[in-house]
Amino acid sequence: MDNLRQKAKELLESKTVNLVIGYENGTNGKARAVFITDPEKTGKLIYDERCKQNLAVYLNKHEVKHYGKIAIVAPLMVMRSILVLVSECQVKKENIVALGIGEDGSLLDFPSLEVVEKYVAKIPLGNPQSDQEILDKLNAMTMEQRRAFWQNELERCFKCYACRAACPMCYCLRCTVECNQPQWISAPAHPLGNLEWHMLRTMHLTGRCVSCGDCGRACPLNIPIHLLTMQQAEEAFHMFGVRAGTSMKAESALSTYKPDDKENFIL
Amino acid sequence: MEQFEPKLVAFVCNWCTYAGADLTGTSRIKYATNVRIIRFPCTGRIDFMLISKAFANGADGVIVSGCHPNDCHYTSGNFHARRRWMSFNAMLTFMGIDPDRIIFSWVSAAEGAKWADVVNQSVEQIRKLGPFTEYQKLVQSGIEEENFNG
Amino acid sequence: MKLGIYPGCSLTGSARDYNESVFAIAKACDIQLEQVPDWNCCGATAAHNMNKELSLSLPARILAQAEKAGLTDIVIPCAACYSRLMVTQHELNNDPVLKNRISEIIEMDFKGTTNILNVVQMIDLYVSPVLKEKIVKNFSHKVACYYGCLMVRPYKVLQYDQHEDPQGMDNVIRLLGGTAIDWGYKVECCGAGLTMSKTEIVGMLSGKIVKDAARRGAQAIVVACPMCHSNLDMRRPAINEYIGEKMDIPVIYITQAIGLALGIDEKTLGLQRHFVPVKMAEYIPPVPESKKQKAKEPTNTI
Amino acid sequence: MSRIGVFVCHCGENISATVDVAKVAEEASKLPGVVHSVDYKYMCSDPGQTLVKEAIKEHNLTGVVVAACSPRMHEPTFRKACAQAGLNPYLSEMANVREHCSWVHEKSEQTTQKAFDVVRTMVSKASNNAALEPIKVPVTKRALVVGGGVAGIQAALDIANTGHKVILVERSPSIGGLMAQLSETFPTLDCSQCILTPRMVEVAQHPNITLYTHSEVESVDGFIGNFHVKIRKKARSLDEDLCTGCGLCTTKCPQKKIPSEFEQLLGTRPAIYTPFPQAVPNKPVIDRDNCTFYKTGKCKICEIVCPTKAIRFDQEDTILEVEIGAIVLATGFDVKHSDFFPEYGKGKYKDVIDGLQFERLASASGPTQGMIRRPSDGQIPKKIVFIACAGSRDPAKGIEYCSKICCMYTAKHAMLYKHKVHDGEAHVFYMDIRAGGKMYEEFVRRAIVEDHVNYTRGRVSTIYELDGKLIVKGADTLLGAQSVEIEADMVVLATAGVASEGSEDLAQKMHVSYDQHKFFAEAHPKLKPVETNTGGIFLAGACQTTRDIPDSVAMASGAAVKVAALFSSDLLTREPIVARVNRIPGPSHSTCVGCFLCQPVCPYQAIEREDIKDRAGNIIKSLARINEGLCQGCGTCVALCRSKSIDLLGYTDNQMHGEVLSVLEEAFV
Repeated sequence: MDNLRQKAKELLESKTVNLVIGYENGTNGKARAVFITDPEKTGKLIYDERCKQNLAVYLNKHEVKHYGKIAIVAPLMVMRSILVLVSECQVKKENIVALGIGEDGSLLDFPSLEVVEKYVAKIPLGNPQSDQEILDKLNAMTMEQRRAFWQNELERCFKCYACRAACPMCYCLRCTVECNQPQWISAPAHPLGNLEWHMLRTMHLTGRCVSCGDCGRACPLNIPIHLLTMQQAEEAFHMFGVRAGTSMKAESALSTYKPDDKENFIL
Repeated sequence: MEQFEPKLVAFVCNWCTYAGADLTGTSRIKYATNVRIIRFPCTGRIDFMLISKAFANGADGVIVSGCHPNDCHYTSGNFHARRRWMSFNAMLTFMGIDPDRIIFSWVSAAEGAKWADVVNQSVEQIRKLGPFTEYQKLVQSGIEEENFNG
Repeated sequence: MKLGIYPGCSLTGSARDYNESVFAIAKACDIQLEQVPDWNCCGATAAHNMNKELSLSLPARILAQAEKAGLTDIVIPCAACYSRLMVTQHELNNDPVLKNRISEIIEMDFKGTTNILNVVQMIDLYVSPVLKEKIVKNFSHKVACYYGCLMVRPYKVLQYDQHEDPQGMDNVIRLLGGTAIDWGYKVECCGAGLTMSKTEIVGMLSGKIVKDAARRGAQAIVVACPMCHSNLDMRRPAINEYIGEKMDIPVIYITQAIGLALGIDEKTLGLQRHFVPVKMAEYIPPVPESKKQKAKEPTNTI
Repeated sequence: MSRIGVFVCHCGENISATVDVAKVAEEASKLPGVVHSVDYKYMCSDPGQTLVKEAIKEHNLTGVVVAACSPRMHEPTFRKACAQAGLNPYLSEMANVREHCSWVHEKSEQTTQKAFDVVRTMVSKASNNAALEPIKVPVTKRALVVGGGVAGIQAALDIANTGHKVILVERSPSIGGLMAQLSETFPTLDCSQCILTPRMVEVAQHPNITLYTHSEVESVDGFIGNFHVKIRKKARSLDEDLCTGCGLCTTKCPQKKIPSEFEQLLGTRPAIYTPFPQAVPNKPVIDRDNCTFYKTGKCKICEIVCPTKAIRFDQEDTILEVEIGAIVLATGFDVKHSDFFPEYGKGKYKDVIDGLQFERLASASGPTQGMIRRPSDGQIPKKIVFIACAGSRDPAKGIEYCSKICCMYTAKHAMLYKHKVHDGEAHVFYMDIRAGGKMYEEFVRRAIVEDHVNYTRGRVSTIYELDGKLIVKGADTLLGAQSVEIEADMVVLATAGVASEGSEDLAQKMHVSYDQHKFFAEAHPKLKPVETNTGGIFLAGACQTTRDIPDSVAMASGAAVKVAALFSSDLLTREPIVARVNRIPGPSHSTCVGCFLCQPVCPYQAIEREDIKDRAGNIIKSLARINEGLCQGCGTCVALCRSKSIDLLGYTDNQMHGEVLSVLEEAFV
């Protein structure tokens, strides 16, 4: 942790970056995001198992971009999110310094994002184990059971869009739900509107989700919506061999194709 | 008991399946009346939300059809569409929505007879599955809840 | 290895020798053959000219019985039965409406998933792979393999072998160490169902077949269809009358040929049941001409 | 509120026989936005179009829906009519109630209901339509002709003679195609090579024609007026500029026994060869698979004997990139060979040959100098059986169509044989004699009456060999299907003509449609026989279906005129069906967030980056922008865009969404 603070301090002092995004102690024993511009305040930075939020969500914010070069505390999920954002031209790679956090919590030195790419390439990727276990259970169910499960879960959604706000990949200026010419998504939070919204979100994140699970954590009603995008992340990998957040090149699963993609349901 | 007559909407591309369906006509091959065709320039143009819109508005089944792989008038629209369908199918399966409600097919401009087969088989398949009440229930409860018709 | 078997009426009547030889070689190759329970007539020759629904219902019921009994693969030695069951499964699988209708008629659920094999397909899959180690005596004879019409036609449905020049039995004969000749009447009609009503036509049609085989020096005609067999064997007097000469070339089943090579005795194979006595001299093919001789031959180019 | 006019066509009785057209028109008049609704016997006729034009003026229509045939048939007709009445043509729509309704259903209430549903859906689309202006793009005035047979030669010469540049690509080492292999031509019996070779020379010498033989089209990008084509020039192993065509190398080559493709494997050629003496260009090519040097690393005799030192063993394929405005496909056809027919011996009988092989036997320049000799032993056959429709008109062989040329060439073959072997016997088995054409029927009669060719109507079931003879077993259906057996010395199969090898591949490169037999598909079977569905690509000759020489030549000239018409103006008008990225006032400028995931999706590289700058010149935002000259309007980017920032003119989100809602609106089935 001292290394992290020291490194952040150096970066700010040398004016290599103008802002450091990291975690600090919040209220009720929780960790929260902190934005530091003053080198003297880098002592606030912490990193422990409470630090789960995907900080990459801030990178695309107008208020943050305004600072130019930024350092960000980056555990694996944040690293992958950064790579997705760079591949989608949302952040400039030269503006980002990743303060990498290894799997053991130690600080990793990443002189550039290319090194991050190499680091990510070495790590076996997938969904968090606890979530994958639930996914496996759901996948073992019958179609009717799964429908009942999701109907029951999604019924509670009241469309606060916290899931959208928490997701680093949901950065559109105007989300499809806000289109009313035509009205793609039924506006009210009734079963159909909810289903349509979550279908839309899931499809839009197919091949782009890095399985950080922040959408699920953000849900005030604890609907496990992160399972939807995580399942699609696995499907995309099995079907197309692509995992999001492994490269800065634009090769998102649904923007590319292989002539010999294998399907078995087309007549 | 009267036989259930399902409603099907077909999203087809202009160059292959639409022309193939024209050929079915010119060849005077008869098929079930249950399908309404909507013409798209290419399967690549077909937004997955249109499929869900069709269900939300009362379709019991949807046929999506375009050029065979490698035969796309626009080179690769059908390849992109295929990935989109693969993902959409996977998602529907995971959400417990029967993907058998959607029939995907490749029908070329020369396959008039295949188009008739695809339609007849699809109608039969959807007839067996019955009305798409699972989906239509959602719509109903929505209308009751909000008295909203989107 | 367990397979279902649908014998049909011939194999329990006029073609008992065929039945016996099928079971004999199956036993020798550790294939268990289990009869489709409560089977009925397949409707061959008559039904499809009289009533389409009946002609589909009869085979559909047999297949449904096989499905119910859990027999995923069934072998059908009689070519006529094989043809009817294949055609039925093909037609019903391609017409869901008709499938429902037939299911109603037979009052059974018909899925149409059975893997139907003719006897040569069964041999290819389960006998040929073990033949080499089991042959005790080479089948050293020169024979003409006769396929007739029903084993290879309609090609669209059966998709089996090259329908104009099939090779299935020829290959088996070669495996047994025998010689299969190239001849002109492999897939010609033998007269089939006319055997009872118009014997003289059978005499002519089958006569041409027998004549060509004999003229080319075949020592036997090898068949895989009870109808072909009875026409070529039982109707020999009519054939002789047509040719104007007494022909003594025997007609044997492919299963009998295998049985002989496996050293099974003639009685078990039912050979004594034939009308034309089965007597074949040994035939050793001449040594292929040397390369030198070949070069002297006129070549393709002029 | 839109003011839409609905016009329901009877199409004679084609629609009205199964659809209650009056009811459809009446129901349509009640739809919101519809101010005028009528039915009429023939909408596409002049009075029918006048009906539309007058209604536009009288009712001040803002949209037109014509319920008739497929838009692929008459959309241009009604768009033009609208334009003439002062209504933007893209405000008209067609409801397909013929091909998709009246022709595929029986007369019933459901059929009428379906017709009405289709009309309602198109009314909904039309009410969402916007006026569009056609797009103008420049034209590159250079044509590409693919295939150097008689059709390709004719097309190239005709285009070149209008003053435009032509590139002619041929995959074999010489132009000439199948016609160069023929002995004599029906119905005049003049020598094929004598009439063709002057044309071949003309091609080689024409200042407007660039000839690439031993070359193939590698890839095609772009669109009408602006194709970008890559041509693979296969290595000839020869410097063509140095080679004088003296032919010394071909006489000294130690490999002499290679079956000649030109002679249909009946003759031989060396490893360095020109396919035939009159080849154009008259420059040899090394067949690397059979060349001693390429196989063993030793020989190089050709290099040693070449007086101009033109041999290049290390030559590699080169890729040429050219800009092209229009393409003529003239890739011709192939014939099936005797090995396609198991019932006729599957190629194992040497004396069962195909028609093209017979042409070589009958050709004075062929392997037998025009003597009819059988391939097995070189004897002169005394009895030949010709089998017409070998493979053709045979659904069991997967070839349902009539190959069209075989009746004629079979008569020619029989005649040539009788002229050369006076005591010979010629038998022809035929299904029907199809001799439609100028002097064609007379020609066949001549074969029967004057040359005593025996014609038997019936098919041949099998051929087998017995004692050195070929036993041909057939039936004579005019004698009550009596069986016929002929002991022949040789059998000639008039085998089916099939699409040229690789045509599926080429069609995919060109993005043109092809039929189930892999022949290229014309845009309309009657009215657009030389056009394809892809703008700027035309068809000539037998690549569309088998056809004879005069038909091929006529079609080639037709295609050439189409090309010349395209090249007659500098700008080309294109349908404005293109995608567009929305623009809104600053600070956002567009709902596009510039993720550029749409970029790799576009098959035409039409999606560009536009940087929005502030007054100081700093980039404040990067947006996607569609190059309308490149966009072809597939709409794949539209469906991919998550923020719905791209829309496709003519197929907008609003239109498609409206159609889906409308189609499911009311009573159904």
